[in-house]
Amino acid sequence: MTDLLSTPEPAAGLAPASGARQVWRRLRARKSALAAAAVLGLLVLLALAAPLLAALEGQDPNTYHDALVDSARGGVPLGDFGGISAEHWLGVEPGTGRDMFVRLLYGARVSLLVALGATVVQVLIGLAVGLGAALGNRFADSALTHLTDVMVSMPLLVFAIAMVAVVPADFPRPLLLVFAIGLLAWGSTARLVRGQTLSLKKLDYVSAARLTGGSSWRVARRELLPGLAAPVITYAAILVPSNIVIESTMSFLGVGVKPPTPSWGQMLSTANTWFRADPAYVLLPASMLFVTTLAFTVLADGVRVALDPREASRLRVGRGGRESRKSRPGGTA
Amino acid sequence: MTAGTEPLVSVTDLSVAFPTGDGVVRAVDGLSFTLARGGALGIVGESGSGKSTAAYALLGLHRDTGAEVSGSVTVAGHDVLAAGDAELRALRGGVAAMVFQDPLSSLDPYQAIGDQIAEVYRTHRKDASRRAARERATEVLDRVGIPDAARRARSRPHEFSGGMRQRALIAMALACEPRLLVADEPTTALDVTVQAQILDLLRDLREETGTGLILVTHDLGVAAGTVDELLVMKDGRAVEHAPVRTVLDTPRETYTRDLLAAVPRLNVRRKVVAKRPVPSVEGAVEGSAEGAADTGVLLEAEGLTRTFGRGRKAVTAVEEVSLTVRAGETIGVVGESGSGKTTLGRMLVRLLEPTGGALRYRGRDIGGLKERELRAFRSELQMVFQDPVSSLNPRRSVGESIADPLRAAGRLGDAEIVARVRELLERVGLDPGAYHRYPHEFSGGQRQRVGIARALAPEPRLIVCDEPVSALDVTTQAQVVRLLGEIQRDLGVALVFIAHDLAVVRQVSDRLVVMKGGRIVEEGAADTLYERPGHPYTQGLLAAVPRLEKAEAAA
Amino acid sequence: MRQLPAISRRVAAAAVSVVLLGGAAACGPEKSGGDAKGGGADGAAQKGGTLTVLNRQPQKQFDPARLYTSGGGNVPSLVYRTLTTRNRESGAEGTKVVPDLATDIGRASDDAKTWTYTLKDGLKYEDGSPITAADIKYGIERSFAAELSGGAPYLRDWLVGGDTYQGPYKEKKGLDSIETPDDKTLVFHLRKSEGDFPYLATSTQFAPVPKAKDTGAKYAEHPVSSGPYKVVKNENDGEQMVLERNENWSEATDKERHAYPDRIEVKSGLSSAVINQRLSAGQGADAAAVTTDTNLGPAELAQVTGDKKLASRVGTGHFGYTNYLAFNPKAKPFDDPKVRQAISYAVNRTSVVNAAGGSSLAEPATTFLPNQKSFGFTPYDHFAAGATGDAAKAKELLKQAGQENLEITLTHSTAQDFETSPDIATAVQAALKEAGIKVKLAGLESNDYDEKVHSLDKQPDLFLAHWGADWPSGGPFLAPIFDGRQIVKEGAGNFNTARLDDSKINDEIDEINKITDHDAAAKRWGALDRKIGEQALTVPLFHPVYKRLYGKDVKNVVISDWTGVLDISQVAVK
Amino acid sequence: MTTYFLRRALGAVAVVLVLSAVVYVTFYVAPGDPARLACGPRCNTEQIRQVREQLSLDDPLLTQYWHFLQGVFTGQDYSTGTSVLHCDAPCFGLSYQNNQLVTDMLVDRLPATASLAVGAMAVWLAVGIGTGLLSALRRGGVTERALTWLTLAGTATPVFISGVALLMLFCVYLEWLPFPSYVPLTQDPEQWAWNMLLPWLALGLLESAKYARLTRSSLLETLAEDHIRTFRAYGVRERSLVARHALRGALAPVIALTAADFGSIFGGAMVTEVTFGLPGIGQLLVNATQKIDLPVVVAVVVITGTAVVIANIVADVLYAVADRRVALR
Repeated sequence: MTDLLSTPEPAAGLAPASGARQVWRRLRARKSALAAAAVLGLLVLLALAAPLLAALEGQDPNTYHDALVDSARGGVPLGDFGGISAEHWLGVEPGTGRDMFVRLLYGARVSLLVALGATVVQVLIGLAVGLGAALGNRFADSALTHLTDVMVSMPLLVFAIAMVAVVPADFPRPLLLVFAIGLLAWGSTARLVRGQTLSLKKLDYVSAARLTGGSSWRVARRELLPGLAAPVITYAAILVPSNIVIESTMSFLGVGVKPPTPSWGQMLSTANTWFRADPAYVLLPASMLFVTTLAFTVLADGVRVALDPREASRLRVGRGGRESRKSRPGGTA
Repeated sequence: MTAGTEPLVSVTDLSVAFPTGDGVVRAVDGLSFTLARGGALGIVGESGSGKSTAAYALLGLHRDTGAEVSGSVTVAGHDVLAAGDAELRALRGGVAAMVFQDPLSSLDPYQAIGDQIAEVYRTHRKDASRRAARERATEVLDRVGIPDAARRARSRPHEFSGGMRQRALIAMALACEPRLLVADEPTTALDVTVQAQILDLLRDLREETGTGLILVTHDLGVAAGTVDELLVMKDGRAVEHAPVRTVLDTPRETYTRDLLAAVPRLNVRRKVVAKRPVPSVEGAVEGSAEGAADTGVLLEAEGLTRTFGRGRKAVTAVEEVSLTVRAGETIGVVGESGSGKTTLGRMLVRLLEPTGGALRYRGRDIGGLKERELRAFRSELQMVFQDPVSSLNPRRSVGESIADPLRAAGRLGDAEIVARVRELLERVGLDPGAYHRYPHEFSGGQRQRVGIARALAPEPRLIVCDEPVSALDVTTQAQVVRLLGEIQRDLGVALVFIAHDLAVVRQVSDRLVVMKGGRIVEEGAADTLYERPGHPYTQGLLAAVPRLEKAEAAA
Repeated sequence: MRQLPAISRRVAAAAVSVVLLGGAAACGPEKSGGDAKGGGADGAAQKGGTLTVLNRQPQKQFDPARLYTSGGGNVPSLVYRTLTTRNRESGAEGTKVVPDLATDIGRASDDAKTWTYTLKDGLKYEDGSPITAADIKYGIERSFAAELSGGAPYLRDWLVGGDTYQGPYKEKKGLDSIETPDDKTLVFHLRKSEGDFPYLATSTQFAPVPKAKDTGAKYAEHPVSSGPYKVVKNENDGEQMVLERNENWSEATDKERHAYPDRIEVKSGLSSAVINQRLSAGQGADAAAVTTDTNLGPAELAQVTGDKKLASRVGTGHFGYTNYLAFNPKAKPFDDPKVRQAISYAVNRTSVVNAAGGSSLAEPATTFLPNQKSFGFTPYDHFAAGATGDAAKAKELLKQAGQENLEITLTHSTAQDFETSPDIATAVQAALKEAGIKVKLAGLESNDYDEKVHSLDKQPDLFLAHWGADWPSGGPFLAPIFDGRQIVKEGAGNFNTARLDDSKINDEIDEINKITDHDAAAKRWGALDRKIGEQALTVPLFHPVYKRLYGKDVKNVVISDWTGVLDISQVAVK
Repeated sequence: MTTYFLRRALGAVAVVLVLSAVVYVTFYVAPGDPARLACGPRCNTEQIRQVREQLSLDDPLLTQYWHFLQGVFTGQDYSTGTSVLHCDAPCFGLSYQNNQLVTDMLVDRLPATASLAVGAMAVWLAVGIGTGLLSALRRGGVTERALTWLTLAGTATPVFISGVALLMLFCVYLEWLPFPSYVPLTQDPEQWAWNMLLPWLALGLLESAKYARLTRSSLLETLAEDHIRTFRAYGVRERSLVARHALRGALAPVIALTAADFGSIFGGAMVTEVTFGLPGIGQLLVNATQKIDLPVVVAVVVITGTAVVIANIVADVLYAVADRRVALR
């Protein structure tokens, strides 16, 4: 029993914590991740509190202010920086004079919902297909892999347009966008999951779990999914902003949210001609999108690290400990 | 040590500390030693003793890693700790060269072996042409015994066998004619026969080139025949430093004696302990033949075959293997890498589906059952895996991993499961409070114990242990083997013990099976087989086991 | 109506372009600056140089049979001469019809049911062979072939036998209602009186096609030029075209086309933003560039008006066009005239105009007819809502109708075209909200929108609509919308969305069609429009105005009220 | 090896068949009448019926699809009115809109799209791998930060915004570049590159963040591998350590992703093409979708699908070549 005694007793002072709490503890230790989470929390809060804040400003997202725009000059807002004033904190929209502050907030609701919702759909389908391909038999693998190829090959926007055209007009549009993007753009996630699963599957602990006599689903859920979490979360962090970009492109092509509903994508899609005449109109939604992207990326990095219990003590494990080297699958020897 | 000349290596009061989240870990603590020109020193100790850390310090490999290094290290006149980057680079490989443990991962998988050696050569001989470098690579490959070296220099590492890769690594070390070779566990990942060849090679090279050698190993048996002096390390300190014979014959420290005792020996018969009554195999599985229960046959393989791949590329890993495991007995399966023993083990617990033959568990053929149908049997057939790292899910606490089979069975409540897991932890010699800790917090030996606890959890009738100790150092090996023996005795569970090392298996097995090329070449009662091996292959295996006695004789 | 501009608009919409088409009405002092001949760079126009045309829409169709153009189009008109053509003058003068291949604009007889044309002397194709009356007849006949569909419906509807004729490939015999007694004379026999026939004769179907050179569906690849330029390159589906001088074009017989540049390069498939930025930057070849299908958008207008130099390079154009709200007066609640009137009162045209790009790009409309004399514009405002709507009056009318909590659905297209687009719909929605009307918006993908609003059975009860003229006359503007005999019951070809079938109105339309004096007819069209307006079957919203930017080396800028775009047959770059 | 390619080719055919079938069904179900759109804005019911008959749109879906397959595999003949037009296999039919051979239209437009894809790929590889390298090796430097932010901003900005921003910056304010106007490579390579530069940047930056992250994580992983330690212990300089030993392994997953993205760009770059007015198949697809020009849409989707599948195969082969331990299966 010498080897037991010789191991330094790590973190002796810490009470045993459940998995989730441990992850949270590790996450808390990363300042950048916390800051990112705070930013995202604030965004969500702002989106949720949009009606309150609108009331505070005294504006609503759909009221036209014809007097605030210069009709003879294409409807450019009167005043500086897109018409910023005490009544309109971030100015007004060109052409209509609608309040930018409130529209950005309401836009956040739609954009975050669509981006997160679509990401969830993509990840769920990606997981299901990727796991199915990696764990199923030859036939299932080849069928699902080809299905994935088909999905990746589909020009997303064309089919999104077709889908939006086919679905009845009274179906809630943000939800439709969630499904259109989610159901069409999961190919790369599925590929990622399949690849990761194939390499995880080779590990002995998965074999050990099979020997417990639990169902395949149980094995996948308990042994594979936690291992997939890190790469999938990292990837999802890129999916979120790219889904907002897709949403905006769909607005650009006329199949985005229904007017008068604002979304960041909708605002961007009408903004690209206003670069010179009203730069604020472009910069506001663009910077919201940038901040969101940055926050998701940083947070995902943090979560990825926090999910891995080894990360906390990576330094101590160091490089080339005798045992750790054996982990690599043995090649063709 | 030859008086009057400056020693090749001189280490004084060396300390290496790694700052971690929980404080500073002192891996090496006040170590001092010297090595004369052309001398050979073995640094031995179990894992965590700081022996590799000390070896790395000789080449200044801790620089820029965050480690705190103090003391002084002088190699062939170079002050390693004070040397500038350029001087240090010149030292590495040029003056002192390192031979690493795992030859597969230590070579660049994408490049031809000859090119890699040539690159090292050109790093130190700036004026050498590419052509000259390639010639040198061929030359050293030839020297280390790679047949047809000029052609094989163009091969990539995965095209080499394990032994050839290790030779290639040694060739790389020789490329620039260094004055010191530092070999870090150079034979641990190899089969015994190959290990013997590599050790012979190191010996020959020393004699021929006069290079100094520092051999880092956990196995006194490996060091015994290869070095002149032994330095025994424990917890970062030297506990004993003396000529090899002195250490082997008259070890001063208990620790050294423990290390010596742990070296697996072939000449130790298995202690026959009064076995507990073997649990009867009542309640036989539905549809099983009545007779099977009476004979005590638990698992029966008949003409078991497994082929991977299809068509021309098909490889048959196991061919026509027949084997019977009775309740409560231990069968050792021995063979070198590629002999198909792991594949066989995995088929026995049905992690792999046989492509031919029959596998009967308590009379019922389970060879072709689907995953769903197998579930009923899963808990009765368990496995302990070779790799202590990949066999535990790094993201789940060890308690949860052990509890897994219990939860899957769903018979026990939460509190009962926790109690049972604590009991199991205790049974395998771990702190019951370790429930909530994660695998990375454990040493390799401890992780293997966790793996054993997990296998025990569902109260199986058979456990297949697939090289459970081959990744562990000798002391730990001995402990784990002892534990398995105890468990087998106490619980009456049947064991199939797979190993590449005959010495290890000897201590636990009732019967022995020797495999080669996917087939069984010899089979018999353990003692008979060890004392009167019939097949030349078995004889070869036995001969290759390093012996402390041999070293004594040689010295 | 609907010619090229209308088509391109729709297309642009759904897709992609950034679209800067604005809408709107002839602004008051319309003959300003850029409108007049000689706008642009100083100095007299001279021959030579290369003109670059930067466009959004590629010239996908180039077969004269398949083109649907107003007055012969822009690029096509450089290659195809027609019996008559539009007068190449700026402003209202440009709405007149003038002779092209023919010696006059046509001689009517038999109550304008028979029209006779005589060809000028010395007309030649690009290969030097003479143009004959038979070639013009053959060109018209081709347009009846199913393979070459796409042209305007008038030939089918007007020519005797046109409704059943299937084109020269299936019926070798040809169309009897076009007579060619000799090489120089053409006589057209119509089913009913059509005083506007000379306008129809400006379309490319009236261009000559030598039968021997006809390659059917592939003719567009190598059309035989009768105009000042011939096609030397036509790539990527009409995206890249190069025209060079047709040496056999006889300038003496063509008073309308100037053909100053030696070479014309058409580059299309560009986005509006890029086109306008390139025109304003004017680097290299872009200095001698114009566009024939792209307007300045609101954002660009805001930018251009801040820059005097740029502002001097903007021409203003008008084109007979009205954007309006269309009702189905047969469906509840719009069967109640009070509801339709209430909505007419509630509409805030200032918001709508702003949504359409502001007062420089759209002018509020209270009449269905465009505000141009050639259409017979007669001002009226039956439901005077002022600049920003009269919510009180609207509420009162709704109360009378017992519809105080009115909830309605407004259908629009999702095209970003400043016409039937979401922006306009939301402006209407916001205004009606003031009057207590709750409006739900239903946006349809543009094909879906087009098909639904033009199918009687699927037509929404309230939707954003637009209408433009195939030529500057009241007939093609009013008849398809309000002539009860033009209600199309099957398919998606109905434009009389109000389902108006009033025999008095139908008779008046017939009467006016007999008049060959355009001014006299225009007066009667104006009066008819005013009368129909009383029924509040539509709510006119705005007439678009076009602001066209052109390169700094461009001279002799002509923008007629017929097309509203810069006429490239007049432009000089030297 | 032959079996491998044969099997992959069969898989590719299956994928493309499914894709084309999906397109047929989608467009069959979607609203809009292609005959009406093909006929012109003011066709009457009878004319539309004639066009529909001419385009065989009245045939059952399966028949139409069968004819499409026939065309692809054996070619097809079409009447132009005056003569017969033969369309060799693979024939994707005639465009509903202008009776052009779809194959010709595609051939005309492939160069622009291919140019865009190749250049954008170069940009995202250069920027992405560069950023990834810097952030793995020299974390915290000014260049590293700037590049990381640039790639993130690129990911967060739709091309119709970033494209116009680039045009504004380089063509209007700085006047360093001409407004992009596609010049074929074969005509003038220098002009081709100058004109494509902005589209490459706009599209490349959209993708580069993904590559930066992948490169970084992959490189860090490789640098932690044992063979790197070996060469470090033999005095090899860090620079050549990375260049000769780490990069190759680290870039294997990057290659795989590149190939996949390269394939999907063929159908996915429509916004870039529209923004910059490039005569590529993305633009063709946009127009065809609006006009329900089924033969063109199917053809583009088939081309895209083929490109994706081929790119996948290339990726797998490259992966296997890069890492000989991986067997093709």
